[in-house]
Amino acid sequence: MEFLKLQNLTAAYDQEIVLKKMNLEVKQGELLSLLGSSGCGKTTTLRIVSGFLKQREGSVFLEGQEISKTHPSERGFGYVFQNYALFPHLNVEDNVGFGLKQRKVGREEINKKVFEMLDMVDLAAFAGKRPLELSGGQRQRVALARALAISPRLLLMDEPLSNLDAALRIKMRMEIRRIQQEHNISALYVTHDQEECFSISDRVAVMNEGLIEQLGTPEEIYSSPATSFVARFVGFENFIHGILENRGKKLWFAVEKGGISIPISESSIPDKSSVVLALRPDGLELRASESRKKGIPGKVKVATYLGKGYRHLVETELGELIADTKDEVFAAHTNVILIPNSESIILLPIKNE
Amino acid sequence: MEFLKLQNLTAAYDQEIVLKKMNLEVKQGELLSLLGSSGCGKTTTLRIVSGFLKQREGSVFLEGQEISKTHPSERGFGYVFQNYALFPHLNVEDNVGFGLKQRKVGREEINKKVFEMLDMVDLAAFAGKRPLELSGGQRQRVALARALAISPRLLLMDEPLSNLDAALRIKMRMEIRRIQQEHNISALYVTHDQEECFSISDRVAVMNEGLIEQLGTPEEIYSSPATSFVARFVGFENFIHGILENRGKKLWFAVEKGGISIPISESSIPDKSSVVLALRPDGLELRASESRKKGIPGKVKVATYLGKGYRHLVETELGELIADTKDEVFAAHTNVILIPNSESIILLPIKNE
Amino acid sequence: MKRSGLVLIVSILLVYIFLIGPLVIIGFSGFNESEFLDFPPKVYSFRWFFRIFESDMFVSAFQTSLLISVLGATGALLVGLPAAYSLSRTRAKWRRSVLSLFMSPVIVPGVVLGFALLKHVVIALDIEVWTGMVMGHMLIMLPYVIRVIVSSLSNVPIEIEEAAVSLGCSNTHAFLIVVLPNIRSGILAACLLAFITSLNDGPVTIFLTGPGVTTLPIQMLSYVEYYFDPTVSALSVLLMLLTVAIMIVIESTMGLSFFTKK
Amino acid sequence: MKRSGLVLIVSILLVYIFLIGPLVIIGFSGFNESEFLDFPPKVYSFRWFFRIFESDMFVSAFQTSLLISVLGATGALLVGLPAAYSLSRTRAKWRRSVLSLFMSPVIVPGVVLGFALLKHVVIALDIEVWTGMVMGHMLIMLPYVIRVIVSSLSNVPIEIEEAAVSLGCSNTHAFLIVVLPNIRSGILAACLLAFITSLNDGPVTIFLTGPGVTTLPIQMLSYVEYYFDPTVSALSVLLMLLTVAIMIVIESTMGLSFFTKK
Repeated sequence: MEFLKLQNLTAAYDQEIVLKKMNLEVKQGELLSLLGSSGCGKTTTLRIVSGFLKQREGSVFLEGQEISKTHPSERGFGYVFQNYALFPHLNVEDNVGFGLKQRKVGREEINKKVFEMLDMVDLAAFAGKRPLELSGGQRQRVALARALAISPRLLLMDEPLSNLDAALRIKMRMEIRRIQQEHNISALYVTHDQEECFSISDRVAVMNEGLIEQLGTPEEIYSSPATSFVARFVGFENFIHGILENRGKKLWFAVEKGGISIPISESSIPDKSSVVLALRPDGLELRASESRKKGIPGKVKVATYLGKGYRHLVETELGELIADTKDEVFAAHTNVILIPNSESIILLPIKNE
Repeated sequence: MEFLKLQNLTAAYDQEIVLKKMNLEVKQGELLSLLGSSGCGKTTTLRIVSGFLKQREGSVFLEGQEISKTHPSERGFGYVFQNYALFPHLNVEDNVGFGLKQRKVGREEINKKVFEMLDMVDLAAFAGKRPLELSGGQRQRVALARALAISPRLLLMDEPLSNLDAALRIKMRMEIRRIQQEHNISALYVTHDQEECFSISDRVAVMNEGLIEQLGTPEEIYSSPATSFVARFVGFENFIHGILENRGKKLWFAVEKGGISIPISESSIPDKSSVVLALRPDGLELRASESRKKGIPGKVKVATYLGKGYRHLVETELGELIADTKDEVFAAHTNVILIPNSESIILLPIKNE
Repeated sequence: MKRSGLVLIVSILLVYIFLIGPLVIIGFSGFNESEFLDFPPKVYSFRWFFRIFESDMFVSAFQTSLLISVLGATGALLVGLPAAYSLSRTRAKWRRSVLSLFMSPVIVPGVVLGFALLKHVVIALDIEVWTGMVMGHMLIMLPYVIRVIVSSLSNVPIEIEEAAVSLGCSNTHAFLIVVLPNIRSGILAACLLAFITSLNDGPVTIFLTGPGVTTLPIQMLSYVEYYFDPTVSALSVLLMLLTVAIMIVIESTMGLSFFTKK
Repeated sequence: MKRSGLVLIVSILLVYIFLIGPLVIIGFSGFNESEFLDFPPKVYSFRWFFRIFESDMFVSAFQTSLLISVLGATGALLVGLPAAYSLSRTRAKWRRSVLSLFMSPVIVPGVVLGFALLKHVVIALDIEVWTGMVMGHMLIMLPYVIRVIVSSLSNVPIEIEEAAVSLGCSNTHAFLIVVLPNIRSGILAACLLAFITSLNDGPVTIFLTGPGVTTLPIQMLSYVEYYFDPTVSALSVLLMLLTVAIMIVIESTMGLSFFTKK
């Protein structure tokens, strides 16, 4: 039996529908992320699970029991907010002990649990401080400790790292992952940051316009995005429209303009289908046009340095393509050949819009 | 002769000194970036050059002439603000033509120049729109066109991309670079974003606490940072303190704790000096501890997936080190050996603080 | 989650009753044919409204009120606009804090202000009644004008002035052609707000009235001392309608948030 | 760049003169030994201050004022707090906009309000003078109380209530133990602001006074009709000092921005 099950969830603000019959299952001890840009319905989903928002249709089940009608205060979920939402008038210790106090736990026991939690997030020395005296990262850890102190059945996190600076964000996501794994916590995590999401999740649900576009492990999503939307999210920047053609033994991707064909290793998409070929910038090899290799001819428009390599914006018959190189740089206005690396190619079905 | 020269610039707000005898030269047609975190003095420098802020000491020379006392309206510099600072009550055309109108240029000529500028930024169709009707990227391009319409002697840009979303930021920086190169514009660019800075600049001045830490081409700064501060800024995450030792033919980097030694290819730093060894996460090779290779033994604390590879936080005798792998992942609590890639090693002198 | 329990609904109702109740009653009474209070009225009529316009005393008091308010608002704007500008652009905290203290609407009790003006300015310097009255009203309006314009200027980032200067404007020119057009609605709102404050003022004005110079509220006060018919109710209805109309204009030019901010 | 030219300095000076000038003069006059105006005074004394406290009429009027303000403020708080809470948490725009219109300080002219209360509530329902007066003052204070508390609540993100609920609190409990402690200073400021507004009110109160129930400003008004000595100046000084003291308390609890916001 699934631990948490969302069935046919539909939600709307006024007339605007933000979730469309969404289904999702979270396993015991799993951290599942909802990834998407703002307005995709990820926070709405979290708020429905927490009980702060009523769904229009559908149900939420926890360990087989419907909880849609349970008041949020009785769901026993930990909630970590984007703005931390610490109680400004209470010190760190009382913030973390708040939930236990509501549960009428004895003072001794609260004290023990609070310091266990503060030890876990490495803030035992700050027990007496007020939230305003803490840095962003410390506040975030207090918020986490407070949510975990009630030994929640499920931990909900709404962009918990987005108010922190880049270096701290990377540190904190490792921290959250470590605590979640060590304590075997089931969690639902909302974020718009692809790298953060991948680094922290067991599984990821990529959301778009109130629907799940793809559900899978980070590795699956990174290497085989199912739709152009997901591909764009995980770093594919070149998209070429064409037709799949079976010419004897080999599969070819053919574009009408310029008569360009690209060999494809394999694909489950039927012959003669219209498809989109997607490539990351490092999946396009750049060669000087004298090299006589077969590929897409083009002209460099701009070349910029990225640190770890060079990025080129290349004008071709197929439109502007982006290609990265590691060491070699081709100056603007140079004629070049772009050679797609067949292992990096991904073919996507064309979506009817 | 240098095009723009800043000599011994000192600036302060009230009692707080934000620029300390800064010297800098910008060449004709060059885009020079000031890179640093907030409060490092980069914006202060820009404001002094523009004339909106008076320096406490020092001078600004343009083509050999001191301009410190010239009113900002008479310097003839283009200024692109972080918040665009478009005139809300004027349409795009009048915004772009504003500077020419002040110069009492004829209406015909203004019209011609405005549309030339709007063509350049690809916004000719939006001439009649008000700023509020435009998207962030469009406003940014209008701001650029407005600053360039007066054919400025120098273009000043203060974090012009920081209000845009990630995808647009990448697109716009290529655009700015293209226009700057095609029109041979001398420019001073302020940013806190390392990648943005590298992709757009001819030279970069990394600033810290009112001083220039390093001045050089993006490639120089990326591959040979001169100080730990700069190294941290360009992606070095592992810093190990130790001593440089010349043992016969080879140079060794030795750490007292654990008796670990790392071979060094070459260094201009004198023998027996205290140094900091810096490594990027991908400069540390991870091996299973059974491999018997020589290196730094450690234990994986957390492993996270980044998409393009895996990141490991490894507990060692030298502290926590961060190591990236491309395909292989080592689970938490695995014992591993870390082997520094000697080509990726950078040695930095210890700064007296 | 339903946040508004029974307590909240009751409290909102009470607020409506307290704030709007008297106005509804006054409205009914203004349209009541009868001279006595019977609620709701048996016969409605515009009788008392006509009475206002027939009465010379109200019409001339209204004209006086109008003239004083307009003159005072003009004066307040002339002094207040540059003051508001420098206040909103200054970095010196003490200046800001001292001035802002005096911007608060209740710092100077109207009675005190009126008394001070009468005794120490109008009488001491032997100023004409008219001049004193206009000065007094200018004083009432000044804080409103400055506060509204300061708030309006806070939406005009200093960068757009700098942009204008970098493109070749002098500082003054930049203010005139870039800042001013963008705070037009703020200036309008400031004037209207000041205008109704002045139009409805009692305590300051009461000291400054003199022969032939009486404002509408003061005239109303002295009317009810002798008569007790619904004329003043009808006049109140008109005064309120005028106020509401002006408020709606401000709301639509400055946006809803204008009144909820503080 | 120096932004403040001569125009600006002059305008700031004018504002100071206009706003602070009368108060300075009144101050001098209160401390003047002589009964007549000579500026600056030849001999300073506390004579007129002692006179206030010797005069029964002022002392009892002040006591009345105090009692009415305190009772009114309590009432306004009881009604205003839940109203402010639901106002700040509601998503319904129309409700917000209607209420906020009535929150504006000038929408209901004081004279109109006082008249309405007197004629249609106090007389019609045959209410005691005291009760009517307290009700009237509660009405004056209600908008201030609600506005200040709404502004104070805007600094308490709704998420901290949700956090409390997710940790096991009921909605009401969350309000009491999480929201209330965080708007304490706002409530204090609201009460104080309402209190001085009420204390200094003239136009509403003037209608509601009755035998034995007179507030300080009204007493001052009737005093200057007959006497013309500096007693009222001295009293004005005291009233202003009280107001300034309260303002400083508000400023230090709510922060400087409180008065500059609008």
